[in-house]
Amino acid sequence: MNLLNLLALPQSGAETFWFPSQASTGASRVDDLFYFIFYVSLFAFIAIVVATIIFSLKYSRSRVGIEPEDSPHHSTKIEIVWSVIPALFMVAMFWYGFKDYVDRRNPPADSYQIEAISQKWSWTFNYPNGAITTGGNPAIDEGEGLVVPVNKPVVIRLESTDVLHSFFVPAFRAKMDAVPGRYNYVWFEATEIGEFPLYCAEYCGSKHSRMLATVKVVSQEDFDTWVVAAADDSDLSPEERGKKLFGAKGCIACHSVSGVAGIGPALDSLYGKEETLVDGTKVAVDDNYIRESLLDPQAKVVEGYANVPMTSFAGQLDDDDISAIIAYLKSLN
Amino acid sequence: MSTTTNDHGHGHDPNRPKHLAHHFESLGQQFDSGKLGIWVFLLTEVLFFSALFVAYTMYRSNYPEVFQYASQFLDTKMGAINTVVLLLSSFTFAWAVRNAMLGEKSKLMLNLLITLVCAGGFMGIKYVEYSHKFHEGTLWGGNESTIFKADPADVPAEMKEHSSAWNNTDGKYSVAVKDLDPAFRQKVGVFFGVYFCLTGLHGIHVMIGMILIVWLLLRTRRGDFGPTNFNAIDFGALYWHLVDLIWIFLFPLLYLIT
Amino acid sequence: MSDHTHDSGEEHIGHVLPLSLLVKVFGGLVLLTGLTVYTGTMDLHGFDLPVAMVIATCKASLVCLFFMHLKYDKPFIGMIFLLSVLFVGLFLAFVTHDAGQYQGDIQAYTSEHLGGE
Amino acid sequence: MAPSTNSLDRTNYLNATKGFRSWFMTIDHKRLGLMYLWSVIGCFILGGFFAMKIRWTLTPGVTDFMTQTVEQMNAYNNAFTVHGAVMIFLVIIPSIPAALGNFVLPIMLGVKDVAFPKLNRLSYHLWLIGALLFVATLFIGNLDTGWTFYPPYSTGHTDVSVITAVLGAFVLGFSSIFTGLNFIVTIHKMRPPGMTWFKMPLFLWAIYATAIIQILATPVVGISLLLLLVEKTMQIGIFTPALGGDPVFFQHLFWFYSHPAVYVMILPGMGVMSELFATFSRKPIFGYKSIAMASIAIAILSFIVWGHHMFVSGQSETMSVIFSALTFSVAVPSAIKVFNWIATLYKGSIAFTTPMLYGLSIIWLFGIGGLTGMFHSTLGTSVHLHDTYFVVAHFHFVMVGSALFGFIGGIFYWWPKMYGRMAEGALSKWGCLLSFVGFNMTFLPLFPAGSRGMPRRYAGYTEAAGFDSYNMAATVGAVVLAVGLCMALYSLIRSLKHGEKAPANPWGGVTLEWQCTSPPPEHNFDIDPPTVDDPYDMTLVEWRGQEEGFLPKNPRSDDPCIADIQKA
Repeated sequence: MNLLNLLALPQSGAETFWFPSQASTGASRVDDLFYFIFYVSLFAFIAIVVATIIFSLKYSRSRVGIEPEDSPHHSTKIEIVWSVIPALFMVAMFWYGFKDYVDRRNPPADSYQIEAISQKWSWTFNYPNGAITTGGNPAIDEGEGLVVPVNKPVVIRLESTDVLHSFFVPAFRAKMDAVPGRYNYVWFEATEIGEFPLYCAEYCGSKHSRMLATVKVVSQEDFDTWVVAAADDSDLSPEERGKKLFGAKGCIACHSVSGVAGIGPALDSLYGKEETLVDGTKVAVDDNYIRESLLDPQAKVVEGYANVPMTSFAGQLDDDDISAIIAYLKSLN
Repeated sequence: MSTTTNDHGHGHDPNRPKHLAHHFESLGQQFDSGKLGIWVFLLTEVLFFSALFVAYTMYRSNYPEVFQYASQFLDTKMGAINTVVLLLSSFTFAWAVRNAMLGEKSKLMLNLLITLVCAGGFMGIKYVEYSHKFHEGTLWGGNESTIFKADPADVPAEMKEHSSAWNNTDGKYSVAVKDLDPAFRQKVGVFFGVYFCLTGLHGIHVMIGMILIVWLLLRTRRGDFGPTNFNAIDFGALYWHLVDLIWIFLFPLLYLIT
Repeated sequence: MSDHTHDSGEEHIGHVLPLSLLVKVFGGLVLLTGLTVYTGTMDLHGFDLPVAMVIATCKASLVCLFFMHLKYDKPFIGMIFLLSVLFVGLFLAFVTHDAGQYQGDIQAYTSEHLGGE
Repeated sequence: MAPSTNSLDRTNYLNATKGFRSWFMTIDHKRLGLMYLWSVIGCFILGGFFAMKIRWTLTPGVTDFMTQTVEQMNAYNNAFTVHGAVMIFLVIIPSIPAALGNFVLPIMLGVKDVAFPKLNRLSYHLWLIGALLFVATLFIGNLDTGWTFYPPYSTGHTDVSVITAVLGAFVLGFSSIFTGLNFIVTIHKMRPPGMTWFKMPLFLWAIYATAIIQILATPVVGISLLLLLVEKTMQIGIFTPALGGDPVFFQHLFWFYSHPAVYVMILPGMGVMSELFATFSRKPIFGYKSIAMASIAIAILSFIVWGHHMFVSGQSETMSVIFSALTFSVAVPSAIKVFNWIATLYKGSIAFTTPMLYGLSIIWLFGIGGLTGMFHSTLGTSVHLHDTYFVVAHFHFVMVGSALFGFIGGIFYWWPKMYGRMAEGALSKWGCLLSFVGFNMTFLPLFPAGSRGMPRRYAGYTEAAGFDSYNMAATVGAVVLAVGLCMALYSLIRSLKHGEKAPANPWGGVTLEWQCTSPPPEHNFDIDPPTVDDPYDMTLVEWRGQEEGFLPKNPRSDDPCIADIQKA
């Protein structure tokens, strides 16, 4: 951190005193706007500092004596000047900020869409072809992270299974909250191949600071190969396939596997347990119960969840899929 | 807020009215200050309720059919009776202010008593309405045992689209929550959430008002109020009218959605 | 209050409203309540809410002007009250407009995640 | 005994009555002001303790990211929540209006007390209850929602300590409302003859503007918190999405109060600034009317900018654009004030007393705080900077560098009036200097940290993230800042015994509070009513030496004290 770099403008998208490297098409626009405001502010600030220092030295009581000479108490002309000039700069700031914002709220039509499901305290990314990835920060887990192609607009559809989270990639200057109960969208077009940190920027509980992930930008060819391979689950064990389906089919949106009930009951350490139903009867959680709950969710609703009916997965999951999910739930014990 | 003998000017005057607070110059200043104070307080009350009105407007504008449907579970007759009861209490309180200004102590007592009785009546009717809803289970979303019941005639055709299983039991259609279209049902829960918050908060204000009236009654009996000293009655009445005012809006907004 | 003319603020202490006026206002309020119940039972083709609100505002104005004697108070007091209504209106307009705009994102989510349909 | 305008040896409001009850149940605005002052200082120490805990956790090398336990993270989350909630609800919001405002406002108006003294006492008692609820929160659970209490985290995902905290904030809200109500009525109805609106000291304008916000905005947060409470305890689903509610709606309600609340914090600080700059430049404030009008403009405009807290929350595009534009509108009057203060220095006679040193610090700190605000009102940059340390640094420059420094400057300015003793000296000046340096060391590095992507409310950062050097600098700065603040506090406490006796008007102010003796008598003035003149015509008083301070050039003949001095 060299303080002399404070004033330096970015050189071809590289890291500067103020910013990480510019890795998306939006980044340079944000930075340009930032530097515009920065230089205007710096000028104003220096003017303030210089004026206070000069006045303090020149008109200190030890120098001018206790009674100052008479001077004007107001001047409409000068007051208008120093109201209007800042206002003009602000109009400019607003205008460019507004244009940039509108562009970044509206993804191009040909964008590649990825679903990002956030939960305490991790991300799951669903690709259109069924590929699923998670996390990606080496300090936290071994997930593959969010993999995106370079030079291609990517729109992320954000949802949350529990509390507010926020999708924040500093290198892309992109941020949007993931709000439970609705979708939010954020888009970017990566311009640089590499790995960039992805943070949760909205406080979400104990391990908020560990809700880290990585965005991996790869070339379009690499991406195409990767995404096909990632969706291919033929070599996976049933548990691993179940885990993938659990994310891909959106189960994780309501059912956490971390012991904390979300919209639906938590499903870890559930297999083999006994649950109380809305009508007071008890049922053992076994293969049949899980199968039934997937195909006809309203048949046996657990006490406390009458109000949040689950969608039936009949027709969406075949027998192999259901077995895989059962295997996965077993493995959570 | 005091009885007084005479008033001729400021602090060091031995003729200073004994209930003129030490920091005021005159009874007029004291009254004006109190008046401005109570109005500023009423303004904060308006903003206090505003958030709920905003919630109401926001949900109603986005889910008009839910509000239309859910409003049918409110008893218009009781709402209307309560409106009149509250209006009557406002009238007697306004009359009480007149009594206080004219120094009519016994009429003042009587009017305050009627106001108190009306307030009690309002809360009584509210209690009947509430207990009915708790009994029927028309409650906010968090309550799972909710079963909506309605007279067959009251169930609009479009409602049938939102639920599959209307049962005719005890001469009423009833539908268990789990059979309502879930998205729709959630919002019905929100309507009742807003309903209970709005009327509940209003009810709390009525109860505070009742305590206030009892206090005013006690002070009246003690002979505190007279032609130059009726500030407490006047300000209490202003508060009471505001409570009435809020109900004037709540009634059509909640009960009369067609 | 006639024998307290020395006090400059005295003329403000107490504007006594005639009883007949109070009765008339109360009568008007009850009538308007009846009217709003009556219009409430009719189908006014989308004008139900505006009509109900106009009637409620009339009732509120009666209460404010006479019961709360705003009509006889300094205009400043009325201004305070209007100011609060103005702020509520602003608040309401901003929030409702915003919620209306993003409602699509909520409904898209709900229809995909909540079973039933 | 030589005649003096210092009344420590006579009956004054401090020694008129004695005992716990005479203070706790007092309706004297001066005593209430002092009780607020010390209570606020106590809460500041509590909040400061948690600030140090935050800095300590984040200091590189103290906690290893890889081995940090959930308990440690929870403790950190609790620390930043309590720090924020205590500093905002219990320190900055009541600091200037309730503590200094209560003490100064009636005297500035030349009256004996505020309009509703008993309500004033109720405000203080409510404040105490609110404070106790907050303190109780510390023992009930691990409050970790952040001071914003966002649902659904606060309603469904954390423990019951939210309930006491929310109740505390609710009660404190009413304390704040009643204080505002009292000040509005006092200013409207009790100004002495001759004090027209435009002859009112600017501090009163600022307090008046603050009171407008307090009464209009605080009820909204009151009801929002109440709704949060019923939602948490009874599952009424207005905000919780699982029950059909809308969490973004809560943010609207919350910021409808909490953004104006920012101006509840800064406007009174600006009022203090205006007094300091006029008095210590011995010159009428430059552009009196535009400063006064700017206060009111800020108060009104502050209500229509709240959405800039929600640019990335899912607020609609249209509303974000509208809010961005409106936000800039509030920047203009703030800028006007800064320019006016600087212009006041021009051709003045500037005395570098402790309060003025705070005043000059604020010019720079508020300059930075205000200018960095523009990065947040500009949509394009705001999205990137949202919820990073850039925001944290920005609002600390405004809340601490301007509001809190204004509070401390105000304490030093009115201290002679409060206790009849001067707290002026090398110690207090070094305290100010160290605070200024320490503050900048703490928060300046956080600007680039934030713009480089350092998210806030994180209990730790990986080394690879590259934020360690910023955190190290901030921690060192925080220690310097703490030392500076302790020196300031020590110089105040020390002066109670050892400070020189203060004359009625040690600084040369011409607002009415400098006409009564120091400390004032029970009912504020020996003469009645006091003379009202232009509040910034400095030629009305002249310097009479260290002991007598400034005295009126044309004293009133019925002022016993001054007459005695002039005879002597």
